[in-house]
Amino acid sequence: AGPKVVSGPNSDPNCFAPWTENVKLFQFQRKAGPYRIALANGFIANTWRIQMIKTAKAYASQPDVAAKLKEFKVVSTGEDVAAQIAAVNNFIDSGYDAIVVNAQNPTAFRPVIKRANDAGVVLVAFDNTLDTEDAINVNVDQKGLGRYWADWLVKNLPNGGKILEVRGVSGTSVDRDRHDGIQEVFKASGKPWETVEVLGKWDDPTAQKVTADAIAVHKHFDGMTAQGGDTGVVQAMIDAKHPFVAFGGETENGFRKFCAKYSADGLKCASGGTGPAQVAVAIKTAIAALEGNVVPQSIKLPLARVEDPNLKDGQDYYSEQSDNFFVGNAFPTCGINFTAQEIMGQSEANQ
Amino acid sequence: MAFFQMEGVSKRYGGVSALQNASLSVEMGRIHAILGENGAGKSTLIKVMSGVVTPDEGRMIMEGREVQFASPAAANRAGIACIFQELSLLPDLSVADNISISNPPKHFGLIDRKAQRRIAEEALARAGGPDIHPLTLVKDLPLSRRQIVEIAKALARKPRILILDEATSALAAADVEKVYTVLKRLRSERLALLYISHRMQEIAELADDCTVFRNGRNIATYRAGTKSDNEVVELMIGREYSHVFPPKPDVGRQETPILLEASGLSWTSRIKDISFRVRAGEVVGLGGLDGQGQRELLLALFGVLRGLSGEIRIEGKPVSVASPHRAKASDLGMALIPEDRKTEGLMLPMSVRDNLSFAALGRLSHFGVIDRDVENTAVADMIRLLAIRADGTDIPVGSLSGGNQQKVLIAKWLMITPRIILLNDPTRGIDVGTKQEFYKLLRQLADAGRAIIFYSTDYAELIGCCDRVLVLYGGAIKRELVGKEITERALVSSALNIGRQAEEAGEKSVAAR
Amino acid sequence: MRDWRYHVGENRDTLLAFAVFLIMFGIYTGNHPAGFTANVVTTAANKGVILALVAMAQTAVVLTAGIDLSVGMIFLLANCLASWIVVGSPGMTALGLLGVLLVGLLCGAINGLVVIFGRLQPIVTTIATGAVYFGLALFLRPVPGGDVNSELADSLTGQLPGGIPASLVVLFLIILTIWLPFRRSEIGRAVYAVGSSEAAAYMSGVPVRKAKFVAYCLSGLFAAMGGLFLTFFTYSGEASAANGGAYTLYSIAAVVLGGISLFGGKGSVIGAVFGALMFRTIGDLLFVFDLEPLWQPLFQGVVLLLAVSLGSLRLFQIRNRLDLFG
Amino acid sequence: MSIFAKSLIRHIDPAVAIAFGCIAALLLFGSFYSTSFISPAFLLQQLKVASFLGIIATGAMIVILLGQIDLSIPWLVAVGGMMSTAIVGWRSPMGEVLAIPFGVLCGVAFGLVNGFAVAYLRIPSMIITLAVNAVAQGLMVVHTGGFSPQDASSFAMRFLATGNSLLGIPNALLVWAAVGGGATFLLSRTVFGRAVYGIGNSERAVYLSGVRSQRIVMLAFALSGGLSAFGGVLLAGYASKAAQGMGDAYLLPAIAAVVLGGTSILGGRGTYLGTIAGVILITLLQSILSVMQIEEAGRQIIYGVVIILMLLLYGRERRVQ
Ligand SMILES: Nc1ncnc2c1ncn2[C@@H]1O[C@H](COP(=O)(O)OP(=O)(O)OP(=O)(O)O)[C@@H](O)[C@H]1O
Ligand SMILES: Nc1ncnc2c1ncn2[C@@H]1O[C@H](COP(=O)(O)OP(=O)(O)OP(=O)(O)O)[C@@H](O)[C@H]1O
Ligand SMILES: [Mg+2]
Ligand SMILES: [Mg+2]
Repeated sequence: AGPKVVSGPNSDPNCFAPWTENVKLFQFQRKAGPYRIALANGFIANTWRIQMIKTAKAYASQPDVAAKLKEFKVVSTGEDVAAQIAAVNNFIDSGYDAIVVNAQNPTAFRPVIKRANDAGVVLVAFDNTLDTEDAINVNVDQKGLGRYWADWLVKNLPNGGKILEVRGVSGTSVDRDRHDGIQEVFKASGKPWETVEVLGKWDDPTAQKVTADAIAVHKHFDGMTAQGGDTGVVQAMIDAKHPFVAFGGETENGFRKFCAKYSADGLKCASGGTGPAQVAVAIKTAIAALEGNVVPQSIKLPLARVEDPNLKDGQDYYSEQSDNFFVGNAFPTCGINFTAQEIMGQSEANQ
Repeated sequence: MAFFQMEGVSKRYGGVSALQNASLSVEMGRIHAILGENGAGKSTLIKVMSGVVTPDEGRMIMEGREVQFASPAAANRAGIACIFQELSLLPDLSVADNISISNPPKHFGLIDRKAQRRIAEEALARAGGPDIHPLTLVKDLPLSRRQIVEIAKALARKPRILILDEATSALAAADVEKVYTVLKRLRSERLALLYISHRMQEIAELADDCTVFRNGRNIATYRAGTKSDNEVVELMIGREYSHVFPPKPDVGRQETPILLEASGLSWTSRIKDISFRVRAGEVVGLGGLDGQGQRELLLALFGVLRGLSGEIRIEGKPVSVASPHRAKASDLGMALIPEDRKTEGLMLPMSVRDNLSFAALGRLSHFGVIDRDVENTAVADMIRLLAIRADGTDIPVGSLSGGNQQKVLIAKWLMITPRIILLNDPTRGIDVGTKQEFYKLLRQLADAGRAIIFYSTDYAELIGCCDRVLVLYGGAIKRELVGKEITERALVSSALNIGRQAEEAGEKSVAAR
Repeated sequence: MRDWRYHVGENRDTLLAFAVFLIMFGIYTGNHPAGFTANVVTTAANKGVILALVAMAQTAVVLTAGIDLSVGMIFLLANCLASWIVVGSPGMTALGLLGVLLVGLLCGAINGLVVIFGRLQPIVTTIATGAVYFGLALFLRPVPGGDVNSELADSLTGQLPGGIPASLVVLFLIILTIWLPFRRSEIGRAVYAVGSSEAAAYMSGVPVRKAKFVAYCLSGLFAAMGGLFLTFFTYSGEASAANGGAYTLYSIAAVVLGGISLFGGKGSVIGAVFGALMFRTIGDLLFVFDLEPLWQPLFQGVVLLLAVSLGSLRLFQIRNRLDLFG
Repeated sequence: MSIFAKSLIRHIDPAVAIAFGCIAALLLFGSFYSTSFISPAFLLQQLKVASFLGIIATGAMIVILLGQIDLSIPWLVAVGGMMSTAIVGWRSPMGEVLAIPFGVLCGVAFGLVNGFAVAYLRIPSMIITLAVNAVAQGLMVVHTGGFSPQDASSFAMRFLATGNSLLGIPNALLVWAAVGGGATFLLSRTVFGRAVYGIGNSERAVYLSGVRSQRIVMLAFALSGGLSAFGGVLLAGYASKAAQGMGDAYLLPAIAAVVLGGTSILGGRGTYLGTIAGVILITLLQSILSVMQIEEAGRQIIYGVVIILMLLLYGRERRVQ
């Protein structure tokens, strides 16, 4: 069956902001609740994903959401995209009403999307979204994020300069999009920019090591940008006694702690990204679609961002907390107001 | 013109000359024995012949044409099949697969299993092992059966020259007889046979021609029977030779204390209610056909077997030997020279020194740290004591000749100064010269108050060395032979469990003749 | 006639893997909300077949007593290449298929040549060649994408009349036409011989090098088939190092679960298939048991740990401690 | 030539000598790209980073000498890092003191499981360590999700991993030197070391020599687990925090480094000096490639090809026969 493409109106334009004006609006066959919703996650073993899953569970157990759900099931299948596709297939065959995915591979779900639409199952992708117009994507503007970082560097280095760009995992679309965004802005600025690219794999120790190597070889950079593992990048700067420079980076708490601490010494940061709470937006979208509400096919998430000198302890970062979690876990326009602290702070003891 | 000839063949391994300008000529329809000390170069010679080793110089002529073999497969095609000293069977494959491993019968390009099985059955029958099922995996067969398979495998290649490098060393007397029959038949089928063995009586029984090797050279070639055993041995070792076995002390040492006492030892179905005592200074032999529980008995004493029932007492104190580690502890003081030195005794790639000191490291170290001076001294002592021929202590033990490896294995255990020595067929593949030294050593150890249990597949050894022999049959002691009672006839008949009457009857009939 | 006992003995580990798989799959489908339906079986078959092919690739090398840590990367390379060339008209698609298989074969051949003529240890050789193959895959697919002939893909991952998963039938045909003849050929036996004891095989005149070479080629070929199936399943190519690494490790697990000795010479590709299916079913059990999401990886780890420990039950039978040391 | 030099030459494995030659060649090659590659700052930075791999590879080497392999390195590294940081905040200052030993002990515990299964249950190491790796991962995921753990490293961890001592020598390098010295001593001078080599050649022979081979195997795996975890502890100090994926990048490089250093993957043969060379080689190669501005695809290809070429140069097995 699949959704009907309708002309509108968008049921909640504040939360479900369409990616562009031309994005199709979907209306699914309205189903009676409560619903069975599944989250098909892939990789699990990092803080972002763990935080995401905990957020999903927390969101699903909020009273107003829980009232609409008969079942909320989470399965993590690991790195292997085939296993994830099989999991989605299984959810479809088991009669789930909606499936939320964080896809291991954006292009691999074509057959599954078709099956889901045929079965009238709502499929919502987030974080690593799907290259499709037939399922709902809750998008982070990855390219826009790259632009945001580069804009910050352009603003701080009006005459151009030598930039260290710490990239993510090669072979992924997220890495490519962010990189393209950065380079586009540099090119457009008309200033002389030299970028040195290294591969930090979104991982602190790796990013730290490659940054240290780059500093040892190139001696000096005028600015830096990193897609992840930013805390490690700053740490490498500190270790090498590299002067603090302008930095465009992600939203790790550790990174923001550094930014706040060394702001006066020249570590001028722009920190942006979207936290794991986007899963909640995805679930919310799925429920809205099941209720027969009109939702855009491609939803744009606002970036959680903050720039120097506006970082505030207890709001933009938590000086007493772990470095590892991602701040920016709230989407007020969607009525999703978790703080990362709430999510990661739920220890067995205080639950 | 001989059927096959080698001339001026030399082969060096690093600094060691395994063969120096050696030559050999082989005739069809004859069994040609090759004799020589350990390390004389016999195995190297036949490895050259069968394409395993390329010689540094020299040439080979077969039926008047010069030949060269790049691989064992090439030698095979030319009609040379070899049974190596180190078995060349594939343990995970079936007997039938092994027998036709290099040129299986085919059927539409695939192996024809039916035909292969037929070939295997035929070859096994010819090799004296018709009872071996062709589908058994080789690793499930005992060593002596594997040896038969090895012979069958060589025969299935329809060779014109068949080489046996100590092919009988693992076989018990009964099996050896079967092999003799096979070899004699092959001779009558006009095969050329090369036969390497350290057992003089085998050579006397089989050989038509003999060639003696010493230090990589062929020293002498003669018709079998034209030289006395002593002359042959002197040729081999290059010095005078007399008295293989040292004299046994007079009986009547019942005074010495009982060191080891076993009562009612049983284990699965392999050992049945075995009881015996060994006094200090005694050499007790284990006899019987191969595979009657002798090996298991030694392993049981040494703490290797699980679920052993019965009691072991040492110096009258009941002990429980849970592991070899416990067995070698100084209050028990046991040592076991295992059967297969390549996998159970030595770590071939490791140095002579590391191997020699391995079992005794506990006492060459303080708090787990090896005292290298003490170690070196101890190693040097042992090398001297057993006259081990090695080019330094740093070379891998695997590069020594078989006999010298065996000496290292024995020395390794002497280093812990054991009180009870268990020997599992220790002279396998050792040359006569070394054997003689070994027998002497054995007696010295006994005289020094050790208790020795000695399993051998060679009856002559049991007769020459032991004060007493326990003959095992089906896992139980069938008979105990003491002193003068230890004769070949007694050993054989009790091994076959024919019983005393038969033996006596036999003796009478001999007397009657 | 006691022959059947030997035949059963020879295939005991394969049969055991089959039995354990059946039990696990029974538990899975028994608890599946949709039950034992054609769709559920097809889904399981599709993802099972992908791993089964990679496990078969691993088996070919393991039988020679080697190990191939590049199978996952050959698999990725085949996937990325297929997402370029297995498209278009039936003729083009066929050529593309052939091309992918040839590239797989070539990768395997390179592994084999380096191991044989370079006399290098397989494990590091394949770590290094794996990096090269991954580089090539990344070169082909810097980001995920591409396409595949969807008719072919749909028919190979779909169902035949009667609800039989097409992928299983293809796997069966591959075993029937490649593995069984190979197993019964002289060179196939040589592979077992080399794995059983390389020195003895050489002494017996077995073509050791040829056997190893063929084993590595076969491995590359099977890995490429796995890559093709991944492409059929995902309609795209992706050079994900994590995925390649995961498949390599899974393939080792599958091989062991399938009763193949890592010391070589013993086991069968068919065992590896059941090992792979069993490994996949361990993952599937998550689906039917309601586990806390964050406990799922632990659950999988523990089940794997238990599964691989099962083999040590045979220790209770060992009476002679020397048998412990194989 | 002095007697010392002569005996040194006799004892140095040619493979190890060529490995060090390759290091020189690599640096020379790097210096064409940028002279910074031979600057003391870069070299010290490399040695510092190499120390983490070096410590992890030490454990891997001991296990490889047994003829086994430890595939649980990735998550045992993570266990070391995460467990040590988790305890830092516990009842301070107790946690600060316990952090390093606790992290290492957790690694030892997992190593003991590996070792017990390999030695006593006779499960092939290749598979049991894979399973233990999966279990360790599972536990760490539960740990992160369930206990909201502290993950900042302690002062001591940071000091060991990033501090410098006299003459500007990184502390991490000194730690590696200590671990390496210990390993060299253990392998060449102790009963344990002899037994490790012995087991790598023939465990049967070792057992029949009255050495408790199974205990040695178990201890070796425990050691490897402990060293992996210690590597994780230092990495956590280096990055000043622990993270789940921190060990992923260490498994294959550790194995490659050990083998590049001339240790036989079949066990029983190899020297620690070789492992040092292998670790430095891998680290340098990775760093030089990382800083060169080429596509990742190209880097991977060069990385693989260079390793093969180096192995061909000296890592070849002796011919059969
Ligand atoms: N692969 C090798 N590497 C180094 N030296 C070797 C090798 N093979 C044999 N040798 C040496 O060559 C010499 C001859 O050995 P060979 O094995 O031919 O002796 P053999 O006469 O067969 O002795 P045995 O009766 O003990 O079997 C010995 O000194 C041995 O140490
Ligand atoms: N100098 C010595 N003289 C006599 N017996 C000794 C001597 N040193 C040790 N032993 C004994 O030899 C036996 C074997 O101990 P050894 O030290 O070789 O074992 P090990 O494998 O090192 O075990 P451990 O871990 O207990 O040290 C021990 O029971 C010990 O009592
Ligand atoms: Mg010989
Ligand atoms: Mg001791």
